[in-house]
Amino acid sequence: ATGGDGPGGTPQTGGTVHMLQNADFSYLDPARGWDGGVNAFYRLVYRGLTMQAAGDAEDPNAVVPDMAESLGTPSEDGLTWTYTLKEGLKFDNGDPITSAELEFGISRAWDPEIGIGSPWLKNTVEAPADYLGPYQSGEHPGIETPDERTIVFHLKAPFPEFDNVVSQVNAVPFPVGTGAGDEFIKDVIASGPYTLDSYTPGSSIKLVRNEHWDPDTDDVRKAYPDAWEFEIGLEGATIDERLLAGQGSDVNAISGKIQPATLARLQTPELQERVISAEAYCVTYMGMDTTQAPFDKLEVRQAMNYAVDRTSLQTASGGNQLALPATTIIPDAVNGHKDFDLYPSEGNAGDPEKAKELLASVGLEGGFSFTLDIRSNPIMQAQAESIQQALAKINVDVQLNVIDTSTFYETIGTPSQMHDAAITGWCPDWASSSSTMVPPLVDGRVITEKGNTNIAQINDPGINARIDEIRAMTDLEAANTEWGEFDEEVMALAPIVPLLQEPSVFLPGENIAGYIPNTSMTDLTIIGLSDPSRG
Amino acid sequence: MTDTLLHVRGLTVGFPNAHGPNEVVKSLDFDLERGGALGIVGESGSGKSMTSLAIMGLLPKGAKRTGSIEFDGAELTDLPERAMRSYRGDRIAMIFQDPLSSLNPYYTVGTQIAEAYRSHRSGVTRRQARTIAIEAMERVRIGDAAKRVDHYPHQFSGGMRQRVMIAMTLSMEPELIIADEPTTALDVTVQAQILDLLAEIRSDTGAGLILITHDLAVVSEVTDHLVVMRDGDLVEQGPAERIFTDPQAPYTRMLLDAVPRIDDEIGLLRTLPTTEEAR
Amino acid sequence: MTGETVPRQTVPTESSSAETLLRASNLVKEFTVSGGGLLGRSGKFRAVDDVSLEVRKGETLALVGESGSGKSTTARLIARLIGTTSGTIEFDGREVHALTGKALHGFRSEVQMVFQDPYSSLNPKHTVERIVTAPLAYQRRPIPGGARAFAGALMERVGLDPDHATRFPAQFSGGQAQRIGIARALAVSPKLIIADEAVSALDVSVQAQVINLLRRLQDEEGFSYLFIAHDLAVVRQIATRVAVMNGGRIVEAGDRDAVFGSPQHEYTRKLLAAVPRIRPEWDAARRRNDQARREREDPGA
Amino acid sequence: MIRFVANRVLGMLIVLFLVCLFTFVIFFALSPDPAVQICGKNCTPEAIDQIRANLGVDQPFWTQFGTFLSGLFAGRAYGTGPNAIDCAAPCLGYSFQSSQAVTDMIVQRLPVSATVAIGAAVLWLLAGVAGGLLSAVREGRFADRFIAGLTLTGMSIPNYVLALSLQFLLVVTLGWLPFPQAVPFSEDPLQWFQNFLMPWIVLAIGMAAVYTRLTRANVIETLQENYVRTARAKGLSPGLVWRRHALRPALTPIVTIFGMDFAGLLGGALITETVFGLNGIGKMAADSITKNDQPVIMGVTLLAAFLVVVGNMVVDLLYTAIDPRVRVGSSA
Amino acid sequence: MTFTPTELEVEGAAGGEVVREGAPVPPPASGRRVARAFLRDRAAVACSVYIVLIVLMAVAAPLLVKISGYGPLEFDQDAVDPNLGGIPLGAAGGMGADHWFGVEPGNGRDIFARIVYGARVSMLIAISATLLTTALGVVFGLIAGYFGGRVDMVISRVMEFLMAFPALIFMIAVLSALPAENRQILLVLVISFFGWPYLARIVRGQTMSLKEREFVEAAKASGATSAQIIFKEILPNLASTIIVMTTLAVPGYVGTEAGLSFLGVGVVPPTPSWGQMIASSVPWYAVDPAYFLIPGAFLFLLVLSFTVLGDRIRKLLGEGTA
Ligand SMILES: Nc1ncnc2c1ncn2[C@@H]1O[C@H](COP(=O)(O)OP(=O)(O)OP(=O)(O)O)[C@@H](O)[C@H]1O
Ligand SMILES: Nc1ncnc2c1ncn2[C@@H]1O[C@H](COP(=O)(O)OP(=O)(O)OP(=O)(O)O)[C@@H](O)[C@H]1O
Ligand SMILES: [Mg+2]
Ligand SMILES: [Mg+2]
Repeated sequence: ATGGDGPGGTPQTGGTVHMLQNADFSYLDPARGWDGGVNAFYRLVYRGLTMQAAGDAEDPNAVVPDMAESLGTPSEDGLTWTYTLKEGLKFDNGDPITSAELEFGISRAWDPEIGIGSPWLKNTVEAPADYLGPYQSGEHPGIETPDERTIVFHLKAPFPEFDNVVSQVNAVPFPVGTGAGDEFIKDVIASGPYTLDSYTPGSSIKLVRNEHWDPDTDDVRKAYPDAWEFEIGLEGATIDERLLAGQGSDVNAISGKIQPATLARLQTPELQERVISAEAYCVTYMGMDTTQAPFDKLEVRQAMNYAVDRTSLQTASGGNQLALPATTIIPDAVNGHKDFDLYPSEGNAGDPEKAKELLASVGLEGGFSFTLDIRSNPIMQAQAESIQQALAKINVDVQLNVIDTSTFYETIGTPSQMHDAAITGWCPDWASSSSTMVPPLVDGRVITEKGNTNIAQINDPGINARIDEIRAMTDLEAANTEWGEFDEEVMALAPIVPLLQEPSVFLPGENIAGYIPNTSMTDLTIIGLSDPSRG
Repeated sequence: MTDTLLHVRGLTVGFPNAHGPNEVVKSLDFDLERGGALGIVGESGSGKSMTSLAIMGLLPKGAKRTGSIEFDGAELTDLPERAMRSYRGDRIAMIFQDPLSSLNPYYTVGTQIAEAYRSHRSGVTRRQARTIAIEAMERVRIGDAAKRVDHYPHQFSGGMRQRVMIAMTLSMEPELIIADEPTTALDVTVQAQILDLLAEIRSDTGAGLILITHDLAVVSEVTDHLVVMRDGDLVEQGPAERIFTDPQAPYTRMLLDAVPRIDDEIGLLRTLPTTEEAR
Repeated sequence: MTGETVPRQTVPTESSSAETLLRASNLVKEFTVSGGGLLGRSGKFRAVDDVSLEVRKGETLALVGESGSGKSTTARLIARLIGTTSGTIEFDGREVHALTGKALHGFRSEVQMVFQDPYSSLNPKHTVERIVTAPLAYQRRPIPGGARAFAGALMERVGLDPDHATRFPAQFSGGQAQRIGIARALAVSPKLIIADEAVSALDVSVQAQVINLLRRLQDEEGFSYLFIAHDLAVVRQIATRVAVMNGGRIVEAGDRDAVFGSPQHEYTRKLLAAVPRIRPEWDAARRRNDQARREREDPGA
Repeated sequence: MIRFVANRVLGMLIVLFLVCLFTFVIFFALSPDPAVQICGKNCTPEAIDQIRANLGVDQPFWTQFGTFLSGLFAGRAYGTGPNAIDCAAPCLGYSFQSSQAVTDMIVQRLPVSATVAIGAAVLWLLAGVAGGLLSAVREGRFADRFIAGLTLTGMSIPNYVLALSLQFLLVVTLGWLPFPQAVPFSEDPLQWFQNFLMPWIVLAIGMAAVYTRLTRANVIETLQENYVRTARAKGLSPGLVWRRHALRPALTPIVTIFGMDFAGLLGGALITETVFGLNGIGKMAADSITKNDQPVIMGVTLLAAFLVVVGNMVVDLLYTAIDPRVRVGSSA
Repeated sequence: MTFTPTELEVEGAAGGEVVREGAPVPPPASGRRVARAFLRDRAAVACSVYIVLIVLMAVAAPLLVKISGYGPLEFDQDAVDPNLGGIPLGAAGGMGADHWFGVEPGNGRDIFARIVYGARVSMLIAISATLLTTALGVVFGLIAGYFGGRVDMVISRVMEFLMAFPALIFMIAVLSALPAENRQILLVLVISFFGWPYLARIVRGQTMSLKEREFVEAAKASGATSAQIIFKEILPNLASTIIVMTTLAVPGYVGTEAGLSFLGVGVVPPTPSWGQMIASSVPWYAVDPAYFLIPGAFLFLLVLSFTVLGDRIRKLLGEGTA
């Protein structure tokens, strides 16, 4: 990430920051929502035991204490993790936050209809199979609260990265007994620096200061502006136009990444000064169903890796500012990344000759045809069309199957419905390690009928064993190095074709300061205005 | 009473187009005495309606009228539209063939009857106009006029609609009534009533009448003077009795021979080789 | 050019011994009139109420009455264009009121119709040739001598130029168009022609031509007419016998002269009284003058 | 009259019922499993089954349809137990993607759609009738032919092409209008007006063209009616002839189609709202389609059909009031 | 998008069920005279020429593309600038001798080739949909109008119901939920499914008045069956209506296809269609207006041409009274 204070100088206290966005947040309830956009929003209003470090920190991927006095203390066997809460923590109505509220809030993750967000709590904390959350089953049997400030988690199995689990957005406190049904979908009970002023779904959210948040208890959040306004439902092009024009309150506006078309218009020095780009935390790849011909043959998969023209993919995705060729599964920005390219080509433009050779070696010199599932999204369609063009050179005919965005993941996550291959992306659940980057894509034991993430359906005993081995390592630094090695080992089997890392370009308003955007999650809590009186 | 009410000379109506003047009424001359009844007969398309519309100054778009039409000493063809308007409805009234399409479906018959009166006489209140409409309806013997004055045209039968049309002309006591095929769409019994009614009104008010029809029997009963037209030409004109007893033009004779009689003469009807035979 | 003057001729009084061609007994037709919409109660309206009539071979039965009295409905019942509610129809000794489908074709070639509006009764998109051969085509009968020749012959019979066989109805005048309608009726050599107001829409001179044509054809070929009209003067010219309808019923029927000379029913009298007429003394005077003129112009005659 | 109204209402209810049934059948067949949506990422098949049972989506079709219908009138709850979600009548469904009752979503966006629809309707009605009258009066002359050209053009521009062109021209190139920004009227009337101006124009142009032609044709035809001639024969002034005898009959049919067009537009101008980023029902529908949020699509479909059907009925009733011929009791 | 296939439909709507009576059906205008009048009409000729050109272009697409040198799916990396989001190099969207109409940003596909191939899709879909709609509309309209009563009641209800439906929303919803295979056939089916009532209503009205004409009765009296009456007697009289309605329907369907593709539920990529091209140009219209203007202009002109043509044909046939 680009460090520093951002283009507008030093953030000052006061004013209102505007966020222009297309889609509404998935849920205001952190037990339900779990994606980059809403995670950044939750950070403004909710606090957990730990959290990802500030955007301007040395290592922004690191996990640091939030409401806890320090990171968790594991027991000898790694099965019990204990945290101690800071003093003076309060909800937005002034009620104190104790371990009971935290336990209650965390236990909501087990409710089958509410706890649909991050699965990590459920995956790691011990609970009977019939425990269905606080509303149906009462107190959580796997979490203890010996006193008001201490909370103890009993795990199913040792999990060295448990600090990451309690940094997940669904590990936040709520007043005991609240939040059944759809209560929190439109309401917020804040523990962070801001609380909800008004919410019009699909159109706007206004946040104001939570008077009961004590900055002294919070080492990360700066909370410069007095208020936040999220304008929702704007078209991408409109957002860009407004940011370019910077009229009125738009000088105080930020937004997600800009559209490729806008790039060409950022060429004036004034605009160049405002432009910030952020590294990719995700990989865009093509997964091939390794259980079916022809992708059951290693040579064919390798041929695919050789044949794709990553330069053309790059241009189709918006050029070199918005896309970089990917040859590894782990993106550069994620801890554990190792640089390698097992299937090199001149200028990343693909090596059709090599690919043809490989195909010929398995008797497929005449080519073949396969169906590629893609999402109905212009960029993804452009990428698919590029692959189509590149593979045509080796006589491979690609049929595109465009699937509606809403059903896309459901379809490709259902092995019986997915076609021969699919283009999709993957991001780590936390960037501080690659433990959540590679395994979900290649672990043969996570293949399920529905919600499958291993779309290549590769089930290799060697790979499975390696995953268990690295996960058990308690030295997280060493583990990350191993994940990098693991990445290369996996790519030798070529279950997927890494295509691109897609960094983003952002154009904050002129008066924005402290803005360090990030493609995984932008830290909103350190943003402010350089001149709060403007706009 | 030799006072001429209407004096038409050289009346020509044409629809000029690329091929020429296309005259449908050609240099027509006739007179109507005050209180007299003139019949204009002729086949379909012979220009009867155009003649009547020319007198009213209501020719359709694109029509060109020349010649002279003198009404009560005033030359109508020279009159500006505004002045002509004061004649229409007030001094010259017209009754059209198809009473349903000639009445506006959106307004009650009362409104439409009183409309002419209200527009020609200033300061008439709604109530007065209504009374006048009721009186007019009573005069054409529409029963329960006080109630039916508020009905709409479609609620009346064909004969009654025609009575409404007549009532419409009555309120102004016009000096000339032009009736263009007023009974063509009606049954004989109803036709007889309407013709009686017209005769009665004429004797009451002394209005002149131009009755346009293709039915010779009808004109023979109603009018005292006859104009026979064919293809826009005046074939023959004169007192009714003369034309019926001693028609001069062969066309008139043929026409008279072609009329089926109810009283007399059964046999092949005489026909002229008409233009159509020549086609 | 004064045109042809046909000597007046007296139509022989019909012989009551003539054979019956058509006999309709106790015909009833009820129409369902809906009150409109889904909730509307539907009622029954009797358009034809117990009508019995017969048409003899070679004679013309005229059906008169005011508008809406059920004349057309009766005609359509007899022509089997609509089904009867009750009653029987016997044609040439056969019961025909229950025939359907193909079985009806035989009847269709013996009974034909001529309609009121010449233009409306001819399909504007069909040529004369197609129109007049349509009955044969629809009944899947061969066209003797080919369509062109057959149509030409028919057209000649009704006094049309056979060269105009490829023209469309709109290219003919009203009287000519009506002749096409008659030609079509003749195509199948019917025994009975039902003429529903066949001359009502025509100008007097044209009307006269058509009446003359109908009479000539009857004289030449001997078929029967059921002649529907509301114009009593026309009826008197063409009818052998007359039936007067009112309100769906036949109120009076009999020989023409009987009905016109001494009407029995009050409605018939009212109807007759209402007919406008040219004074007979004027007609008489005109005939005298006419005679005189003719003698003047052509002393030899 | 009462019979007529009752008949009309009954007919309308039948059509509405059919619309409901048809929509429900289609969406029943096409709909992705709401349980899967609720269950979210990392869901287990057991959890899905439990949610399905909770929502009643495992019930047979007719049961679900019954629940849906009763939800329309009496409201319903999604799920059981502490997490049950209440959907008050008239419940058009619940969007599990937006976590909102469809009815609420519609009600929230109705003001925007109504503003768009009303503004456009006023514009096209005024322009259409004025253009049509002018054309009719100047029949065959330059003005008429000029307007005819305009209307053909207006009818032929696909409205997204028009919308984009206008935006490109007026906003990007000329900068006469600012970028649309959601502001309520009370806050900044000028910006509010500028926001809606382009959508109004875009929606109005095609319609105005149709109305111009319709008005022109009706006026010309009415002027040829015999009763207009009668009116003139009565010696009425041209103003009176026009006002009473020409305009009223000529414009009455326009009322009928106007009612339906307006009702249709109220259900959302899909493309226009999307292009201009107006948060109305149309945009909501378009977004829901992209997200495959079937309950919302179904709700909007029903609403739009309801508006059209009701609009149709209102127009019919209105027609009986303006046109005496169709007044009940007469068989016109 | 206002969903107005033609304007006749609206005029039909105005009269509601009322069939204008007494309006005589004009006698058949002689074909030669109509043709001559048509040729004198400069606007009509210009429109026909444009339509013929587009049709030729669609038919000759492979040939044209061979001449221009780039296929519709071919990427040309050299024509775009990877440093600026893939904007075409050169002025006016990269127009020049190489790429006559410029290239698409991002992938450098030749716009000329895509326009040419897009014409194929647009015309194919619009014409197929028109044919299907016409067939359905005519048959159902004839049946409803001729038989009346219960049959009419059922068909009319179905039509009313289909017309009450917010067709656009529904089409999109259905199309987006259906699989992408055979998308063009689906498009035609879906468009026709909602389109036929508009024609059927007019055909029904005219049939109702035509069947009152005496020639129908005459045919019946001559032994014609219902089918013969419908198809031999009544149908020929609907010819001009159908011709006019059809020419006016084509632009509606061209627009509908483009609209659906614009909304992303039309043709499947990489197949080009004008609507799809316009949709993908939306984010670029400020930087690369040519990308939007070219398909926009082609589409607008095609729709305009058909509309004007339909209008003129209607006038000719309508005024063609002898
Ligand atoms: N607007 C017009 N343009 C051109 N010619 C017209 C127009 N109106 C009428 N004509 C022609 O003028 C001639 C005379 O028409 P007119 O209506 O006066 O006949 P008519 O004697 O009243 O016939 P009918 O008995 O059928 O009413 C007809 O040949 C008709 O075709
Ligand atoms: N299909 C029908 N449905 C309902 N009523 C009908 C139908 N056909 C005819 N009628 C009614 O039956 C009655 C008789 O009609 P018909 O046509 O036989 O009369 P008509 O004597 O031929 O009259 P006109 O002289 O006007 O032709 C009329 O009141 C008419 O309204
Ligand atoms: Mg006339
Ligand atoms: Mg009749």
